[in-house]
Amino acid sequence: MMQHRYVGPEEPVEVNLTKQGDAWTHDGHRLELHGERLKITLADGTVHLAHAAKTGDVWWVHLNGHTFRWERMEPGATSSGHDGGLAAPMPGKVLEVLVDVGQSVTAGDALMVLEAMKMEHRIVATSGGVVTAVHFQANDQVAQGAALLSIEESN
Amino acid sequence: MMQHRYVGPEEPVEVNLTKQGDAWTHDGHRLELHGERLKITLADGTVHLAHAAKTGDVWWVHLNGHTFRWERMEPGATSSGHDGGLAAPMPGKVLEVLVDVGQSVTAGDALMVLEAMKMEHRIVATSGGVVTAVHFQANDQVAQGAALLSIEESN
Amino acid sequence: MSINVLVANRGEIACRVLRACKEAGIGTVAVCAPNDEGSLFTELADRVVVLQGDTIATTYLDQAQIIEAARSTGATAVHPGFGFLSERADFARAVSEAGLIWIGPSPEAIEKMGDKMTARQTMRAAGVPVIPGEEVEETDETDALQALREAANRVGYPLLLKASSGGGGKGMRAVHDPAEFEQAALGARREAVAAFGDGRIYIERLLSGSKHVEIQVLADSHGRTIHLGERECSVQRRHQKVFEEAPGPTMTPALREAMGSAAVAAAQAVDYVGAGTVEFLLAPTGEFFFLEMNTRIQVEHPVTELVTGVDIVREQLRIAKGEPMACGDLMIRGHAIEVRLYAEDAANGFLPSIGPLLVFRPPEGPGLRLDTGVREGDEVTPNYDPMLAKLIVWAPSREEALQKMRRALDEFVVLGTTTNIRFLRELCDVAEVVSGNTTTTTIDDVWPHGWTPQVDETLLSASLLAASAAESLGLNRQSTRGASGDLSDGLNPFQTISRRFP
Amino acid sequence: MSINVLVANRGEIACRVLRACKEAGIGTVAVCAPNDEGSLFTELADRVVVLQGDTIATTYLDQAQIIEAARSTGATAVHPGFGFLSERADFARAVSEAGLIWIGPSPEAIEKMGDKMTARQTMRAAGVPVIPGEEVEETDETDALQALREAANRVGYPLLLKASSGGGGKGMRAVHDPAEFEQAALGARREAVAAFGDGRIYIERLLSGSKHVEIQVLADSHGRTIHLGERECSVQRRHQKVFEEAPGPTMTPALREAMGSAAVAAAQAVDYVGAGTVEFLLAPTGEFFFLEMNTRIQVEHPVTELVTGVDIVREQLRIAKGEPMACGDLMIRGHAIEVRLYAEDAANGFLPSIGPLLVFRPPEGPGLRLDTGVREGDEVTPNYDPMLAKLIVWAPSREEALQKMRRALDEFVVLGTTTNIRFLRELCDVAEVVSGNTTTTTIDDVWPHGWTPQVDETLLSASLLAASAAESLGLNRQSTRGASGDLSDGLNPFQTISRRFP
Repeated sequence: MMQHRYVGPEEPVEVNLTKQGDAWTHDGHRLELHGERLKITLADGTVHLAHAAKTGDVWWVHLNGHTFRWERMEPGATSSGHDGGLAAPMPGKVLEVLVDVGQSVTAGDALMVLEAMKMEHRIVATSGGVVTAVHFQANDQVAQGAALLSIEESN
Repeated sequence: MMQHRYVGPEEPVEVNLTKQGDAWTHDGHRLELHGERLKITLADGTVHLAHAAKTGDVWWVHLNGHTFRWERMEPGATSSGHDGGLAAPMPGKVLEVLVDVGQSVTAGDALMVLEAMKMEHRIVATSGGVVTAVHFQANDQVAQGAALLSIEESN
Repeated sequence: MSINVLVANRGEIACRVLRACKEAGIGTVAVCAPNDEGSLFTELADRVVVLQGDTIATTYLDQAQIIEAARSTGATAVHPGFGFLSERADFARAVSEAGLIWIGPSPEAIEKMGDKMTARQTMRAAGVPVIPGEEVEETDETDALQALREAANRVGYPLLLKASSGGGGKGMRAVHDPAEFEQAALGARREAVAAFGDGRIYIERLLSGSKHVEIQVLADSHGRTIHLGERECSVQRRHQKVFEEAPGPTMTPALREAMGSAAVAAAQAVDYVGAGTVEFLLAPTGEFFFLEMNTRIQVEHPVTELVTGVDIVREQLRIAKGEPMACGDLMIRGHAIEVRLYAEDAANGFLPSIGPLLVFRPPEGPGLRLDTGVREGDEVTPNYDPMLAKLIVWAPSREEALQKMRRALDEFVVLGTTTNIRFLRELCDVAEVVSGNTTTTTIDDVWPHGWTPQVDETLLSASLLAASAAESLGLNRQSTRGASGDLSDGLNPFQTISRRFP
Repeated sequence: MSINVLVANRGEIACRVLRACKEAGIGTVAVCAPNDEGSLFTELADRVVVLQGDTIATTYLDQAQIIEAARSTGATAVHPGFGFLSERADFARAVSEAGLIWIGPSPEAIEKMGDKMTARQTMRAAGVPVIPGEEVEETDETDALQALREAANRVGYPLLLKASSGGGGKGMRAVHDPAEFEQAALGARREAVAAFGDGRIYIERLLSGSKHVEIQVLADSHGRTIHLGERECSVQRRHQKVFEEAPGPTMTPALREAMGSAAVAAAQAVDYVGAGTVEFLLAPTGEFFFLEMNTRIQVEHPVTELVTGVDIVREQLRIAKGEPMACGDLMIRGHAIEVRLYAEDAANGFLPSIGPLLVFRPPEGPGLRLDTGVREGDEVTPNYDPMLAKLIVWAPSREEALQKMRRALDEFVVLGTTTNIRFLRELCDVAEVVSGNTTTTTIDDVWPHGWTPQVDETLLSASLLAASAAESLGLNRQSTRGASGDLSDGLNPFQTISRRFP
């Protein structure tokens, strides 16, 4: 049995994979290799062909019209990226900073306006807290993933 | 300068390849790598993108709507397959043998009838000569490439 | 009524039918021979049943196994595609007797049309003109040969020998001289026995300079029988169509009306239900003669779909469910051309070829349709018909359709297996094709000694640069699909072949 | 007259135009920014000129460089596609002054329609109904804000702020409450200045519950101006169309005639020549109002091509050569739907996404058309518009077209970059879309709090099996195209992002 661990859209999830002959099983589903595709027999007996591809630590899976994205974690590692830092979703330019250090914000407050891909994007607080740092000012270029602001959450 | 040697539809040909920086040249044409494709500037200045793929010793090349097939020979090797033996073009079944050992044939004479891919195919002499061996009889299964008959050419 | 369809076929037509079912919300079952496991069509079905057997006879032609597959999977209808069991009245009957819906005409209609001799007699009775010729009913080979030779003398040379159960050029021989007669008749009988289990041969006068024009018909169980206009399929190699178009380039509205009416009369004469095609020979005089009726969907149905806007397979499904056809009055728009891509060496007597599809990159852009059952990485094997794909274009005018076809064929890249792509491309520049004045002998007339590609020496030399540079660059590209270990050796059909097959 | 066409654009529309030229036997030149070298469209041109510059302004918007590229390559005509310089009258004028043919309407027509305020005034004069609203001409920001606020109070809330030089949703804001006005007006002006160098804003009453219906027009230099019927493009996210169809699901012949006549009148009012689109808002009352005229080919032109059988780009080429249009009378058949595939996170406020196209497998089968400028192995970068492809289907009926679109979207596999495929697929099941009763606010009405995918827990769990088994099997599939070393690291835009953007 092999353990795999992922960060998905919600909480980290663990997968306990079992191998039986040429097949792999998990949660009642069964997988066999089918050329370059993955043949999956769901717990309900229906058969689907999946596509999977990996880039960096992320597995992308297409199954029955749905696409899933799973970031792999080394077993034992903790979830990343939940430190209250707000990162740039893509390279772009800061158009406007809407908050100051020390300011209290509530979830949904606009914090910054970025321009990327010829569109404006608002960076919005996902939880209430106090702004502890603003790392860029208007007209700064930001790299993708750059931490834009820090917020200390008020729970 | 690198020498390459090929068997094509006609006589064996030799290619003397020259490398200049990232480009390769031959016969006034120039080639550069362009992703997975090959960007070729012909001697007349026009630019085309070629596809190339290799299976076994054979290179397949698609260029400007034309497909070429070149069997690579190790430098110094001699041409293969011109020994007067007639080989099965694909797996199939011998339906009929139309000649006997010792019989004289002229170019164009039908020698054997094969069934493959649900069609009948006639094996025809490419040059005049005397049949020196018939390796199969009616209803025999033949593998692709199997020598069907031997003919001693009468030049 | 809701149905579940088992498709008793493989390759591109299975893909075509399975996709149509999926769009219609109809559940599907594919059957496949063991050597077809993993083929594209098996991926498009809800369920797959692997038929046990290692020949066509014990798989795609095994009626009992297929009917059992339907029963075990809960399929309620069987679509036969074309070829295989599609024109076997006994299979249609067995399907119906098993309580399943047969997506096609009644066994009686198949019988009356499937036996070409009976069909000629039925058509004569229905007032549909047939080609001058004779049917010969003897089954003993010696008697048959004698009777055929006598009939041949009455019909006169040149003539065509045709298998009464034939189709697709199999069991067919053109005979120009009485001296060739016996060998031709024996070959035709042998091929017919092998392909159809029926060696009966009939004789037609060879009407040279004629066009092959066929009419698509549709009939539902509510009494409506219509035609969807013509397809011209004159351009044939070895009696097999390679270039098909709609509308016919020399067709007139009056002739379409006359041929359409004859086709509808032919269908009604056998109480036809479903999709079918009535094939005619159109003589230079403007006279047309019944050739045969194909009681199934045809390879070239897409050209009719593109110019009429009717989805013929969807209509087959509606008709099978007992619904009326959805299509309205005939409305022909623009021009469609189909070419058949074969794995074959057109420069070598159209000899079928095999090998891996190392690269398979169809052209792209508006107005193109590709019906195929293969994808890059697949193998072309000698087990089945060597047709790889049908490339179909539509454009507002015939001239634009030909332009589009030329562009598309130039961009179609297939490496690893010899194909007829370049032959098809040159065909698009042949004067008769450009003008539309094609006949069933156009290919033989244009290339009486066989086709040889017009090779541009500059490209030839540049291709050697490409091969050599790719070798030196280490781009020994192998397909990454399938069992890639198999691709690098053992599958090259050409290694020891250095001569031409006529 | 023979022409050589330079395509002053990139991506899928460049591919569309280049292929049309190739089919017409017209020589082609592509221009590309350095970061587009090797893009699909550059492979379809006879010649490629790399523009020197590292921003859009210094490449695709650099008029002098593009005109010099035409001159140096012997191009005699310029096709601008859409976006970029396509609606820049000064560019059209510069092209003509350089002795080149501009494939589009005259600079004067572009000016009259391109400035939305002038267009409204021109249309009012020509008797074409316009949306109630006001134009504000001030350019000083403070004055403009003051004038806009006063005009807003006269027009009434809710209202729309629109950039006079705008398009594609840029510089547009809906304002429902006076309190939001100032921030919206400033944002709209800023976006408009950034995108078009022109911050002027006008105000229209927000007609809620309306449909966006547009009429395709074509006019040649022989005095013929026609319309090709309507497209309905009501389904929009962030004022950008994502789902377009023809004919309009609720259209009547009488309304088509009325709107078509208005569109032709609009075109004639500016002596229009070429292909253009007159956009209308169709109110629930059946009244329609001029929105704007796009003086160029449109993203959604394929749906019109599929139902009318007219090749709009080929007609553009004919018109540019001074020939009459080839198309005949309007003949609408069947139903076509287009969806726009974006690299965006539909569950996250449609935030654009980037990344490698590790897998890019479009669906196959009859009735599908894909217009795209990318292929597997390409990168989606933040440099350009995130539209990856347009998937277009045609079927005899609207119901069948929707069925085909569902099947096609289910089979479309894109891995490596987040796309809106699943959003589009769910859209096909939305009651308003199924019935055709869509309006410009349908997406906001159906998903007032933003779209979240309906995730099937079984599939979610099975996808974890797939990822884990693939990992254990060592199937760390990387694209083999391009600089594959770049794909494995550094390009994942999501690594540190675990929160949602509204």
